Amino acid sequence: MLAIDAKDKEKIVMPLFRTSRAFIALVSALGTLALIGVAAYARQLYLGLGVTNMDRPVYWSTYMVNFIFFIGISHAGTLISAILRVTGAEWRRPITRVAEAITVFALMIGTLQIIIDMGRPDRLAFTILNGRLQSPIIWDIVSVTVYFLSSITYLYLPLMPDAAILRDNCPPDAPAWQVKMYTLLALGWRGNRAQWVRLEKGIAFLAVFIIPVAISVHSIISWILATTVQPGWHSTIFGPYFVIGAIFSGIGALFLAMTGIRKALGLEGYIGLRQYRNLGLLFLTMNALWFYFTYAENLGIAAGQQPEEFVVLAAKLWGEFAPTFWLMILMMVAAFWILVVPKLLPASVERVAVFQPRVAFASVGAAVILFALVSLSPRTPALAALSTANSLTLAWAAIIALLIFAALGVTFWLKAHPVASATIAGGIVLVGMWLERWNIILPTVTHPRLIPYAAYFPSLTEGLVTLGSLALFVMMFVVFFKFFPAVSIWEVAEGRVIEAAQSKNIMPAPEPSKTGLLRPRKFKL
Amino acid sequence: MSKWSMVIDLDKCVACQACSIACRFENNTPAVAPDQAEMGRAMRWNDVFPMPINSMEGSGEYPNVKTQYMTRPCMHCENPPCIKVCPVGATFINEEGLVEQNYARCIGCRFCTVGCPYGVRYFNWFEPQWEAPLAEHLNPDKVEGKGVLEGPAVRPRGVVEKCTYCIHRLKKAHAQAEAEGRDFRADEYVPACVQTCTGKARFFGDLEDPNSAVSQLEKNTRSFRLLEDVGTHPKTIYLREG
Amino acid sequence: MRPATSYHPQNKNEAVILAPVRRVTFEERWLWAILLGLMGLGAYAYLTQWNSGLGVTGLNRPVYWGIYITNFVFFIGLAHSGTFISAILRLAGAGWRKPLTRAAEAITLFSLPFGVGSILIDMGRPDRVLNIMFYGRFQSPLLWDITAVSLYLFSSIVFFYLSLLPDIALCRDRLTEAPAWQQKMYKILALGWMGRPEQFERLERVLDGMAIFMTLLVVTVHTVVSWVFGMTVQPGWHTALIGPFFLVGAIFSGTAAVVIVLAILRRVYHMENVLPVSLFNSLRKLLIVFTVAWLYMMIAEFLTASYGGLADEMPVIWQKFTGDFAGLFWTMALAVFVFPILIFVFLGKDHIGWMVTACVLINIGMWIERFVVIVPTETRPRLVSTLMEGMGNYTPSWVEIAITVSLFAGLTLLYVVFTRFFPIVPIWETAEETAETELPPVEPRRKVFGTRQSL
Amino acid sequence: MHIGELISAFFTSDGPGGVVVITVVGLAAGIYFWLIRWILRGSEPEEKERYRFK
Repeated sequence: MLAIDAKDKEKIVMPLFRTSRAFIALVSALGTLALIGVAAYARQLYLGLGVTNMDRPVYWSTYMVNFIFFIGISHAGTLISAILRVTGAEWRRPITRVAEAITVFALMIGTLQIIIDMGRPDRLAFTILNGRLQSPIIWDIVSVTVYFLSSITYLYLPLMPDAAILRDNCPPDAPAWQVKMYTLLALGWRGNRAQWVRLEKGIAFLAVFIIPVAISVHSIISWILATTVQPGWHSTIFGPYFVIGAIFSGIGALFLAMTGIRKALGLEGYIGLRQYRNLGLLFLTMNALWFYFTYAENLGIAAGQQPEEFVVLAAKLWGEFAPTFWLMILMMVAAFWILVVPKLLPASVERVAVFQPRVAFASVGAAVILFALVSLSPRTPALAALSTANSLTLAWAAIIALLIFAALGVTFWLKAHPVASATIAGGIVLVGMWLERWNIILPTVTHPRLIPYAAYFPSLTEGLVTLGSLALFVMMFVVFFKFFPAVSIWEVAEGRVIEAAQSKNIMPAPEPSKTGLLRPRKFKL
Repeated sequence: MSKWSMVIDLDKCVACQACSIACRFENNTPAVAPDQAEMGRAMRWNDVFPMPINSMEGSGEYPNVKTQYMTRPCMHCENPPCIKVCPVGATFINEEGLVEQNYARCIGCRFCTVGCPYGVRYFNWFEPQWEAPLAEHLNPDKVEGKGVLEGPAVRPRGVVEKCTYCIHRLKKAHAQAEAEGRDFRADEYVPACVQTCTGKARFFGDLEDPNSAVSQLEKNTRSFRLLEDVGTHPKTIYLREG
Repeated sequence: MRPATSYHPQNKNEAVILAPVRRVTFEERWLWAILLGLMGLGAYAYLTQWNSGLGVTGLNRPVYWGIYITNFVFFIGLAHSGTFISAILRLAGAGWRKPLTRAAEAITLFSLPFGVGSILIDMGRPDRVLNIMFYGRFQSPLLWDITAVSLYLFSSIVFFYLSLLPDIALCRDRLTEAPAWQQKMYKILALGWMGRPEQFERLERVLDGMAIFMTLLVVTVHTVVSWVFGMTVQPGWHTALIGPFFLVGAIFSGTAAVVIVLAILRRVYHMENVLPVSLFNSLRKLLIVFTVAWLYMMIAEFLTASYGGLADEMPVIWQKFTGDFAGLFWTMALAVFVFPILIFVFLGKDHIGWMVTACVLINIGMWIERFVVIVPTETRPRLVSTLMEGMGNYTPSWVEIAITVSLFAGLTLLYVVFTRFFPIVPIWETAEETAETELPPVEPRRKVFGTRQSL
Repeated sequence: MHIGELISAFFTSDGPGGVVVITVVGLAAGIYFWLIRWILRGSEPEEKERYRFK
């Protein structure tokens, strides 16, 4: 009979047995969206991939972008629970389960995208029956399945003690099947010392094992693109670049999930500002690393100016992919700004009249008007005086200045609401990273070496399937946290015990470790 | 105002290396000792070497052996990778489309030699010297100015040098035209290797003027350029054999 | 008139740390003589090169860059150890780094001049070096390189000097029996440091700020050094990964150098309790992570390049795997990855002897790795047939080897002379604070100083 | 003069590169000199008064 702290019981265990109407409404809305997606996919399955707008040479498009995007999000779990557990960061305790849940569901949806993208999904077994190891797709299948299985076990292991706690502490009117489910999942967990020691060992081993697996998963996905000789893809930086991008979008997804769960189940007591601040610092490092890798990749191509590669880069910078590319850069800069500038600006600056929200909205409006003027208008007399190139450069400089002005205006609202700003940054980065995958796959596919250029715009089917898979992902997430505690109860309790111990006794400065006595070595080295 | 270019017809070229020798005498490139040449330090601005295109499979067994040779002056690219990397602007493209070399400014860091995909640039490892008789017959022409040293004037030690389409002949032709008070005609300026080619396989002229021999030949079906996929847009055009 | 005495934090190992500064042993003089001799040899070699031109080296066409540029990249890579250890670990708040910050920063400070020097040695016309200032073209990666490295050299001198300041004041007050000129030097260098709490407070804030700036600088400097190769269109160099690849290599070889230096200091100056074995265990974990990261970078580079199989890139790759440089390449792979990872995982725990052997292997391997990145690309240019049968190989001449040896000798000489005049372990940083609980890594630390020595 | 040409001229023409090198290192020198003076001025008595009056 496992005891549980009364406050934890009220906050975490009770909501699992109450089904509020809001929950039903949310699930049904997401369900309908998912069904629409399934219907669109059924039609595509019946009629064939022709319903999408893919053509020659655009053979990979939205589905491939979704595939990389969802597998990218799945890296949130690895980063938070594994790396932080290995480095012993105490503040990870309340958010590990949310991160691991994101990993598992994102992996499911990710592999679903591959199946959706296949011409003959019914022949999926061929990849196992006569798979050729030389092809990166087989590496990808191997690594994703290993990662999927290990992340499910990594989700389940800490869940076992919680299931046992739920089994022993569920209210009398709890539905029978739910209690039976918890008893089954607890696998007869008694919580005695031997079991705890083995569980800790198991989790520790899995944490160390899952990190290289996760890094290999996303490197192999990037090598699916990098091992081809296509101009934009054949670059050796893709391995680490995709891993950094994945961890980055993973943290963004985690911010959204954390705030959502915190708001829905009222877990302010558990997921506090400390989590947001530390995760924000990781977010910033990943953001900076992402900028570094993007700059390194494109500078090499820009300096080399080899005709095939430069055509792809030109398409991104000022060609037909310029809007999505510069939107992506704008979003990443905004995410960086949201988390950095509020910390830097001293409070005294707030009194300056210019930094008010209403000024911010005014300057955003001015920027939008100028943008419309620049992109849509024919040569207006006002701009005729300067040569077109000069006027365009000046106009773009003015737009950027106005946007910075607006950002300054919003800074103090952001400083006042750290949780909201972190969530906004997370959301922006998710959209930004989806665009980043779009800007990597599409420009290369539409500018092949020989075949003439082909434009591409996603069709309705692809849109509906994407929307459907997103809804499915959120629905799985919400349903999971309807039946299982959002915060792993025993980890938080353990964290509380450690914190109490730490604050009471004074740990002496690090003395030479007792094990430091030199063990005699056979080779006398 | 003009884009100088050279066309080499490999069908007529007999690989007699006259162009290579003429270039060395015209531009005072030093002869190096045999051991240096063996290390690959010989100065051959206008190198003659086996055809790279099908040299991979070799050229048949003896007795029916067939080797093709090609000569390779500087390509004078329109997007030269060597000029981009020079830290001091010692090599630059002038308004006539020639990649010139200022030997007074070069600091010898050899970034351009490493950057050029054609391997067209050479480096003065030692102080150049000539044996007694050769020393008197150096080409006296000079293209010099304040802080500028180009053309065939003997280069100091430690600087990079390359084929400049005999830039001193161009400057002399310009000066001549000015002296006579008329404007400069394209056919007055011809590099030394084009002038001495025994098989008349080399043509030289201005790509911008449509009826010059070079622009006609550029449109010839047999014409190709070296390493076009690297994106340097070379201006030395070859005409394939057969 | 400033008050008579200044305050210094109390440190129980002070006597041990200050010991080498007091007495100069006879062997030290011998060591200095040998090192000076080696540097003289290098100077003589450079003089012959200055007089008769670069022809005395083994460089030729197409191998224009050889050992000198490898030295340049290697020494700049070595320089990243100091900044990495002190700046990045200071930001991460890793307490165990304190005793080794100065030893690591000293490597940075003393290897950077030799890195910059080996560029000047490699230049054909060193007397025209000022042309770079007069006619600098910022489009050339060499200019980025010069700005980044000179800024980095200057900032690491200041970063090093700032963390040394309190200890110079300590020497000024403690080493009364040192010779007069040495006392005078301490007085000047200490800039009147009083050790007041406000000064320590400001010094901590400035060092924290500079730590962030130095981390950014470390990343930019070595990426820019690698972009000297990345920006050309040569097959082996024009890969996007060359930036991060050189960065990981630099930090990896730098940390290995720190371990070697610490082990030597520990043995020669008997600093067993100042540099405890636990320090080497944490460095061991760090080095394991870097060894694996380095292997990951190698796989990422060669898998993508060789899988694609482009006509230009394959000759360079075959040149490394099976061609003239196969011997070097595979010894490098063994020396940098296979042996060290085995040593670290199985033998390294609590055993400094094995750690040092692994780190020496790593540094030798990293030097060869830079060589194997630079030279094979030059031996296999795109127009391979432009090479006559004899060309395309490179054997360094005695001049190059003499100069390389003298660079290493110079580094050790500077290091030995420094330990003679200044404490090598920061006394004020490792002073006993009131029991500092192990705060979570990212918490901004506000430290209160220990009992102050009464007036 | 087209702004794009101005920027490309700044990078490609020979001259401004050296100026960039000197300004970067000179700026760093100035900042560090001021920083060291600021550290050493720590907690000097008269320093406090001046702040209070402002």
